[in-house]
Amino acid sequence: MQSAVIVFPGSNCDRDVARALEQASGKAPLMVWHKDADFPKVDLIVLPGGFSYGDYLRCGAMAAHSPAMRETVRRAEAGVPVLGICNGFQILTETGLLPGALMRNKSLKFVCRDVWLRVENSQSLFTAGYEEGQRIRIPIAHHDGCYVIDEVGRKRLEDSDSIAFRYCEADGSVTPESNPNGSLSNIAGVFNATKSVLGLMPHPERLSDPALGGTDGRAFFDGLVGALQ
Amino acid sequence: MQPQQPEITDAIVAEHGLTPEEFGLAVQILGRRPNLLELGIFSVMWSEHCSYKSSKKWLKTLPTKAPWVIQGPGENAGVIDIGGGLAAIFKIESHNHPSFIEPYQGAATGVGGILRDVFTMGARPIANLNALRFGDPTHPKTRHLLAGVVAGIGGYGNCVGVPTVAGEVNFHPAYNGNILVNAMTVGIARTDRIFYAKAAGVGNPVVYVGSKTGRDGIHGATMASASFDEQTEEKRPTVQVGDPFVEKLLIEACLELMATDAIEAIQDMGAAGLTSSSFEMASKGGLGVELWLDKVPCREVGMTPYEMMLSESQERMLMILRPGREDLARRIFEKWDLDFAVIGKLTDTGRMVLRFHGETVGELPIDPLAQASPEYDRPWVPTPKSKALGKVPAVEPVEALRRLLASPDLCSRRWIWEQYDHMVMADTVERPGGDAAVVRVTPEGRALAMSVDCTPRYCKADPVEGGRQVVAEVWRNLNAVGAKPLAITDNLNFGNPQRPEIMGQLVGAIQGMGEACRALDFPVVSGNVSLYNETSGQAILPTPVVGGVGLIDDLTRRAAIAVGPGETLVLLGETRGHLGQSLYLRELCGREDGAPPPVDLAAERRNGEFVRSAIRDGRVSACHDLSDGGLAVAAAEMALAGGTGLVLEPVQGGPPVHGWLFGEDQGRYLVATGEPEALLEAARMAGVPAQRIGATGGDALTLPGGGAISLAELSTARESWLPGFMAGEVL
Amino acid sequence: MKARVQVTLKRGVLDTQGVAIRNALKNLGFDGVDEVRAGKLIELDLEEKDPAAARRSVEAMCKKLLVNDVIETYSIDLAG
Amino acid sequence: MKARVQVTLKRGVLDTQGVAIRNALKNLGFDGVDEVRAGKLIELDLEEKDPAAARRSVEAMCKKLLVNDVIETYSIDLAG
Ligand SMILES: Nc1ncnc2c1ncn2[C@@H]1O[C@H](COP(=O)(O)OP(=O)(O)O)[C@@H](O)[C@H]1O
Ligand SMILES: [Mg+2]
Repeated sequence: MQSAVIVFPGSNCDRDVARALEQASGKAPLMVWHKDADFPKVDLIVLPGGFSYGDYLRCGAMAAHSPAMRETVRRAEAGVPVLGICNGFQILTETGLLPGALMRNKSLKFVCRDVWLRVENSQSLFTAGYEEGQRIRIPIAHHDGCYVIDEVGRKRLEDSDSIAFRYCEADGSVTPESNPNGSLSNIAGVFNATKSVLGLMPHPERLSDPALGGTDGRAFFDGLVGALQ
Repeated sequence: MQPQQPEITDAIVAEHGLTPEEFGLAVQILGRRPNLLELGIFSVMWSEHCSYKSSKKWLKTLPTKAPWVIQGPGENAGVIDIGGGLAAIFKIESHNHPSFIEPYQGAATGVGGILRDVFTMGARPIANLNALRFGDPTHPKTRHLLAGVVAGIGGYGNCVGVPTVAGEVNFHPAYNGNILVNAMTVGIARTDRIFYAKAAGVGNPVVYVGSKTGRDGIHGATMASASFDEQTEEKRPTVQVGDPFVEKLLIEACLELMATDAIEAIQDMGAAGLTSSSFEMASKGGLGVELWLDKVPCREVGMTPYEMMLSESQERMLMILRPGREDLARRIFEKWDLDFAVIGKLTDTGRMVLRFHGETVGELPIDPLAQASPEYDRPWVPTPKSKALGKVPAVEPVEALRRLLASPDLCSRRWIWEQYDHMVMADTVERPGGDAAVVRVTPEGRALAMSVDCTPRYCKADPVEGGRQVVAEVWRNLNAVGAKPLAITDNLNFGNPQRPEIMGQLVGAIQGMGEACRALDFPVVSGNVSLYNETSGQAILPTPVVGGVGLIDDLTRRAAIAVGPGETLVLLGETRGHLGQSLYLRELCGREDGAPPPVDLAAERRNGEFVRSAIRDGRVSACHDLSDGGLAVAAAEMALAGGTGLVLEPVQGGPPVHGWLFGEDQGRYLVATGEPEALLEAARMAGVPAQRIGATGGDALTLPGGGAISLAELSTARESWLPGFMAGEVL
Repeated sequence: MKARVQVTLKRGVLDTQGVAIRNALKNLGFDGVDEVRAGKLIELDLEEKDPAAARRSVEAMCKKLLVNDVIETYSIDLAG
Repeated sequence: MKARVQVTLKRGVLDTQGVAIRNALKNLGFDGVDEVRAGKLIELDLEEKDPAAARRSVEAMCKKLLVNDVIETYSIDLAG
């Protein structure tokens, strides 16, 4: 399984996610510079977390127009799987590959801590490592993770099972208290209609190693690699 | 088009913070009166901030050597060998005055500045720490300052993608008009790829990279050395604005260039920007420099040589390249969309020649400014010994503990560290909340432990004892996670050194720190001095902050503070029940008196080495050093971290219960173990006082002479204060 | 010529920042503030001299980059 | 009545956001943009009916909360 990680100026989780991908696939991802529009054919394109272009104007807005992203959109439309984590998720909504938008956290503060997620749909490349309804502990670290979408859009997401993860309590119940950023109906990650594109705010690559205090993120990458091989 | 030079009046000299004597020295060095540009250069180079003129004499007394020290004080940061061909490079720096004036930008640029000190030496930064001091929570400015400083540290560190893993925060009225923001960065480099600031190679190009130069922070360096007064408002326009996005690009571009052989020397442009960086590099290499100021990338039109030389615009570096490497370097910086300009060349004249559109606008000898700067042996008086501590009332233990855990200095800092990305880089093994943060540096499980500490109330009561204690507490925090303490960086925050009693605090603290460093083999490899921390004659508490780094060579052999059920609690170290200057005394009796707890450095070393070996041998399942609040607070923190209750049994003999539970005797650790006999026996052999004092289990905390309190209740007490205090602060 | 783009949130999109500002103003004793909306201001110096052409290109900039029409609307003022 | 506060950075203060937007516009092929300045827009609905009084209270809000006068300046427009 050959993956590529797009590196934008200001990306800062590119090395982290590359390590997790290599750990799972045994193969180091290509690191693709944002100005490079003709990178080799790959099985998976990953948009890492960070502050692309400083997150100025709107998180992900400028990255969405980089040459590497224009090419990524083209390939995604042709069915190549694309994963966006944190800033990568913001970039995906800015390109329109995913619906909705990510706004400033309700607390107006940056928040970095572990949260519980409920796996809402395990029938995808990206969630193959999990059971539906499973609870996983994954860290978040963002200032703009409040997911918003209009009523029509939300209905469409629900009807097409395109909600991947929801923030929840340790017991799996989805409550306002367990919502760390004010996201609409606790949405933490969404798919496109065909489930070939996933964006999520939490960082599975940050809990993929016992030494870091958890491995719930490991199954994410193992499942993904397994599904792609 | 040389800007016409005003006549240098006494008023202008005074405005540049030079005394008549210093100005006389400047005239003597030049053999003539300086023009405005040259005067500005003298003023920043000889500011306290750049010249250490009041502290030099005493800093020289600190131990700076050990077999593992690669570079001590004097470079951009200290460098130590951590084995496996790797070096840890670290330093701490203050940004106190700017943060009081503009908390967000002041703190943010403080973080940016210390990051540059570390990556300029070839290290990739792997962790940030911060030590913060604010005024009384009831002071009208405190909330706003705290909110701004924390947002600024997070806003910068989170964006550059370096985890902020540890720090400390205190509140005290002495900081009402002068907060302290000290930022520390730790980086990792290969021992054979370390870069220094020593210029070499006459004719080599002097290269400017990074952001453009604006009018930011002109005279920031002199401002950072002048105490506040009512006029501070007018100094406001000098506040610099940081761009963490550009800093991130600068880190990547510099590290990319450092992988080649292009760089001869490199230095960040910190306080006094282009002036200090160019003078220091030339001085270290015993060379001269010619700068072509019209080549400096400027953000605004019509900037004068004076402004360019004194600007403190952020995210800029100065490099000396080897011959023929310009194009290679230019390509890398242009790839990262950063400015790159050759702005001068090295000469053999030992002089700084400043040219602007072909004209010489200033010329100064380098060494006299960089090295022969004034050095003062300021008069000082020792701090009088505190009076003996009177009787201390006994408060009901559980109630006392609840109130202590809910007090500003002891309550949880979660509200702060959750605004910092403390996990980016995916190597944070021990997150904020323990004794020391632990960050992995190799896949094989070699890791660094780091902690930053100071107990200003001890230093105020007895600077020498307080100085010993600061170093000892850092050493303790590192041992407590199983790390071998290697070296420290220190940030000496004091008031006006021209007052003998303040100078006495500085001298005393340095003496105590030096003694502890020697006794513990814990040398100082870098540091920073911040003086004149006063408002209208009101000095801060003497605050010598120390940041320490230790090595864990095997991550499977470390300890954390979280306890599990079914363990025995053993207290290591001697407990006399010392309540002088304790938080118990301050928070529950409203008193700040008595002497601070004495530090027995021999016992400190013995106990610390014992704990470390016990952790290595796997005899200890959890460990916490005892500091503020004593035994009861440490036990509560361990119980809360592990979500497991514990019982502290009554002890026969020994001090009264409140002294036993809340005394702040030094050199102590509370450990949990599954094999108490073996541990006690080993302690006996090592000559370390050790006693079985309780056991873990259940979901409540039980104190001798007191009742029990549920963890839930304790947790609420500890977690509520800070969020409650900060509620409603919008940025 | 100069163009000023004012970007505000669409009606119906929750403006957390605006709400927080309003509450803060209340806490400071400023009553009588019914609603606060927080937006962005972007000022551009353009080489273009012709107002119609300038407006066209700023419109294009808004659509392509400056504004996210999922949540935002905008207005453009031109000044000589 | 309604008040609109436009908050911009003081001259000479580095506008990190403006610079980034300008570069992004360039990369998108929008040349002829000499400078971009990013600021904040704050719209307030006030109960106050008297313009002079409204302006006074908005001025006070700016000084107390809305504007960081270390690095920012502001202008106020009132609309019925
Ligand atoms: N400003 C801060 N930023 C990040 N972490 C902090 C900060 N202040 C305190 N902490 C963390 O809170 C914990 C308690 O701090 P402190 O009381 O200084 O510990 P100790 O008493 O062991 O020195 C430590 O883990 C420290 O790293
Ligand atoms: Mg400690």
